[in-house]
Amino acid sequence: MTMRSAMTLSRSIGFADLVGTRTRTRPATDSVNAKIEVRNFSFFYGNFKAINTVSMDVPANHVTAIIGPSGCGKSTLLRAINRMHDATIGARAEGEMRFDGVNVYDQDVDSVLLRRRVGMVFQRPNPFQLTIFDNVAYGLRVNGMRDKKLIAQKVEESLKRAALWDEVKDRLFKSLGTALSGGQQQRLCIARAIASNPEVILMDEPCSALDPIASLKIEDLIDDLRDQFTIVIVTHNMQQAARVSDLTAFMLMNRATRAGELIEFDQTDKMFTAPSDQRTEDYISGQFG
Amino acid sequence: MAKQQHAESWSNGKSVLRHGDVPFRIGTVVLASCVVGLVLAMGVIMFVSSGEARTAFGWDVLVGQVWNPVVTDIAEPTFGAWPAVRGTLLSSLVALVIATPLAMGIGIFLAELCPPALSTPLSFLVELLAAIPSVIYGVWGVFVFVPFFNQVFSVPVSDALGDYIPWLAGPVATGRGVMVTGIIMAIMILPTIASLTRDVLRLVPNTQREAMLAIGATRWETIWLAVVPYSRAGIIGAVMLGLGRALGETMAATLLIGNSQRISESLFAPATTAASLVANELTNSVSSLHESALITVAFALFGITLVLNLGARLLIWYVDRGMAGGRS
Amino acid sequence: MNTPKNYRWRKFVDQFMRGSAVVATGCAVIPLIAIIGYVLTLGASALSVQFFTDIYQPPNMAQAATDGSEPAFDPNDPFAGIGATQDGAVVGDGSNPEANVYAGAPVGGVLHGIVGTLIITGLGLLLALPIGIFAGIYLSEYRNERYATIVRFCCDVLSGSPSIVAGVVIYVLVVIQSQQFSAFAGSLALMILMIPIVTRTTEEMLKLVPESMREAARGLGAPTWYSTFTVIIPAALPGIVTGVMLAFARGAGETAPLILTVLGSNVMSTDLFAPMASLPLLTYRYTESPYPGENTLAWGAAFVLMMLVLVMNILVRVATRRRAGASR
Amino acid sequence: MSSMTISQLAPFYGARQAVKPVDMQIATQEITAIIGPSGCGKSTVLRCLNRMHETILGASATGTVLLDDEDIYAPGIDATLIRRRVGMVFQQPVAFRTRNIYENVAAGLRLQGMSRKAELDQAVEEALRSAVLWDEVKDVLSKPGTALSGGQQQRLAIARALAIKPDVLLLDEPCSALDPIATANIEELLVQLKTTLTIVIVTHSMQQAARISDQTAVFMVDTSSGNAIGELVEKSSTTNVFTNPSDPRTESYISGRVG
Repeated sequence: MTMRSAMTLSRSIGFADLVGTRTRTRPATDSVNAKIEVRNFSFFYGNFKAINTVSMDVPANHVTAIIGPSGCGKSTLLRAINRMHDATIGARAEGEMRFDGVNVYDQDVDSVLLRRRVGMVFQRPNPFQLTIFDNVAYGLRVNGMRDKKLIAQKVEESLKRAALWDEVKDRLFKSLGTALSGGQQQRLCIARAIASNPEVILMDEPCSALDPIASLKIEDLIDDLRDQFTIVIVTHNMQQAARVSDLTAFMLMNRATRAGELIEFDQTDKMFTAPSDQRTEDYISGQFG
Repeated sequence: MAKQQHAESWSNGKSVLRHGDVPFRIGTVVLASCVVGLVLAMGVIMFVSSGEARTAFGWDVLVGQVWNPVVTDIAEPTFGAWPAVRGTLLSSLVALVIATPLAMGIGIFLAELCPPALSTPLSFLVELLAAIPSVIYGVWGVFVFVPFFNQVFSVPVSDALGDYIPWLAGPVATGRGVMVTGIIMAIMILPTIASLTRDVLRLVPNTQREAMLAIGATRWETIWLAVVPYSRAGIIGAVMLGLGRALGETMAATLLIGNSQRISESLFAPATTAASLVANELTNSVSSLHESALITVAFALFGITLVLNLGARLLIWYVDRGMAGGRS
Repeated sequence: MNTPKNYRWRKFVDQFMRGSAVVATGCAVIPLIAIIGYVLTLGASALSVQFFTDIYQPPNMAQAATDGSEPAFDPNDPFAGIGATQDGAVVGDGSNPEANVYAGAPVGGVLHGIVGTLIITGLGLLLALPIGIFAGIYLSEYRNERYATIVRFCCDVLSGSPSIVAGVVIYVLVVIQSQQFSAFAGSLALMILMIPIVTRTTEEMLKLVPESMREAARGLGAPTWYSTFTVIIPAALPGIVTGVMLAFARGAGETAPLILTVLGSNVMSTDLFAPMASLPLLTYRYTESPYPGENTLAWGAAFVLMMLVLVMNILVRVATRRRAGASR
Repeated sequence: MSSMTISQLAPFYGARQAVKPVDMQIATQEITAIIGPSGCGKSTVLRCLNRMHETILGASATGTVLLDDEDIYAPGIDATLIRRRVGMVFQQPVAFRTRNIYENVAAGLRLQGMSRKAELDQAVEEALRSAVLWDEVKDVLSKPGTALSGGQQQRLAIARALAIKPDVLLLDEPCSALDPIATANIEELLVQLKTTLTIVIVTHSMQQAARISDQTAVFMVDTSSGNAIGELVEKSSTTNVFTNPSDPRTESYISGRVG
């Protein structure tokens, strides 16, 4: 079934049916601290403005989804949070990206240390060509952990949380991370990201390279992780956003300037049932994108 | 508060790991600079050491006709390397004339005509030809090729045509000379040109071939009128790199060209090349002027190959860029 | 179907030229097979246990051993019997024509050459590795910097310039300064020739490591130097080892720079600061020698060199193919 | 101008059959459109009609394709001559990079042995006029073909194909790389050309097929056997196909439910 027919269907039978039995009810309330505050944030590649003055508050210990058609700047925004663009020539930011109240683009903020607190999971699983164990232990070692026992304990813990332990426990030191299947690789990358206990996990379309069953496992995993971590996920799959997130941000490329803009940011169930912006409704009902 | 602590910890990382990037960068840049320094040092060293001969003779070191290192009663030592320069140019020319069409044929065959199952092993074989040390070509040339070539080509040809065409004149004698050296050099530079040609032909987008086929061109017309013109800059670059290799080739020339300072018109007569002159005489040089003259010859060789390399790289770079533009 | 008027001719050209491309490829394969064939058959017949375990004795010494006469060469003189002795005399220059009688079969072997080649090339590679690998890392990890273009070009200049030039530079810089031909000088010359190979393979292999791995490491808060050593280099290691092996093979076959730096020796020497024997030098000297026995040894030495190159290249081929297959 | 009769045509890639045997008539003075979702083999079938298919490594085809009454797959038939009679225009506009506009059009003529300047000039102008490009390029004939815009390059490719006076013109999604205005130009041109030429066009745009074609063939992907194989499900007049499709799969494709 195509996206369009699914969505048209959902409007007639309601949000709960769309997201299935996995409906969550955990509204983000104002009482929750904002972990990341985006304030009038713009992002440039050379002279090209990729994101135009986005402002939003990402609450701690919730899952925030960013959706939108391709080219709308959602991945750029996500990667701006932990300054992954630093290595890109000509990339620069304007406005503020506050993490725990500190603007991460301040001069004295060290991007390397920032990334140790803000983990990231990428679109394509990218395990290192190291053993499974070394893959997960990598972040720990980067953080200066040398105690072998502690590392082993942390690796086991992370693999268990990433629901991968049972599948790999017999070959932790024998198999390379790259020898696993795609879905396993992505869970390995999640285990690697959570091992060093970051505060925020950014996920850039983590399921787009996976089959439906592997995707479902990742979604379950996100569900389990939401209590300990602040998760921001970019996805092009609206059902996925609806299923896993507490809040949803919808971005769109401005046709005139070709810069991405934030159209609407609200609680997920509201976004999918009663969006306040016509463009959001059009997108969600599949009329463009 | 916890928030505040975090904020402070950002600017002072505790981990030792943190501070490795600056030394890492410095280390790689310094060692990479060794490569640049090496090239500069080579240039400077040869420039300085060739000074004596350059001030004594000027350009005559390269174009003077007489090379006489020994002091005799009747003559001062004179250093004019023209016989060697001429031998280098002639033998490289012979090599290029033979190798270019052959190498293009091989490149075309490997890139356009050959079934892929055969292409990989054949390419490997051709590249193997490039890996064989030049001294082995020399050995083979001396013991196998020269006697064979004398018998089936040099002697009959010089007997038949030598009286009419001076550069095919006999006597063939030992058989060592410009012609055999050129042929062996052709075999040596063949793989260089062929594999680069294959590479640039493979970069030609398939749309160009299909467009030519679709207006009723034969397979060869497609290759010759659409594919080869598209990558001509790259092919010229490949030939230039091959020429660079031929000009600087030392061992095959030393063993095969006969090492004679006399200028003879015949391609079958012994001659000498710049590289073999240096290899033969530098360790036995009789005076500092002699040494300096030989270094000048080497310096000229270095300069020429540098220019050829620069030109070839520019051409191949131009092709790569052009392809990228064409593909998008 | 009616055939257009010029079609028969076009068809002929098509088939003729395609045939020519096949023939051209054959022309490249024939000398390759001839060279490998001759070296393997003639070389193999020169092999014996003695060939690998003994050092060579010049004909006069062999004669002296049998009839007790005074040997023409001093057995303790390392320059004995090689091309250039102190007084400029050359082997087989007619001073002892009867020696030919005793030189039908080779006496001894090339152990000194094998040992020398391993030492000179090994040391050269050791010297080239740090510069080559770090320059390669620089070119790959800071590939967009303008300075990288300069380094890359200098690398091309080094790999394109004639090997004799490296010999000349080291001759001027080391041999003249120290008044001594030495294995160490040879290693320095080979270093110059091996650096570009190691650098470019390292660069290419590091570039093959997907950008996503660098991103992953960056995303975990790893500084560049740490991720380079813990993730990028381990992933590229097999390829880098390949490059190192090829550099060794190339260095082991180089002759011209060694003529100017190592000179060669007829005795077993492991002194780095003295002339040393080496396989390509022995091949060269014995090829020029008038004694059939020495010629046979030349084939044998060529055989060993050829095997080294073949084995290295095939090993590299197998290794890279398996890797390409595994990553797919 | 020639008609084509396709019977039991089955293209293969190596051992894999790409499309189930096709039977189809292509009439003169009409535009025949081939539509279908991606992967249904529509381009493959088109490329079989001038034997371009077999230029892909390992590709082959069985069955017969009659050009008028001659089987182009009969033994002894030269593919080069077939391609001279059945011209082709590709998805990506292709200009020969090393030739100017004039020589791009003249390329095919020169192959045929035409070398007299006056004759060539006239044929090139005629071809460029038929491709409605003459007015735009007549002053810049010595500029490289690649200097033209995408739409102009595509018309240049059509001019090049027309120059050698083919009987049939095949077009493989000729507008997919073009903007709407350039697309409209090409469509208009095709409608003009059909009076003197048999035209077969593969397109992924149903609207385009509906706008310009007289006959429409609908291809579908059949995955029931486990691996995907293309299949001709319907061939009829365009009006029929779009208003009264006989096959349910055609109907669902056209109403946008598949693909």
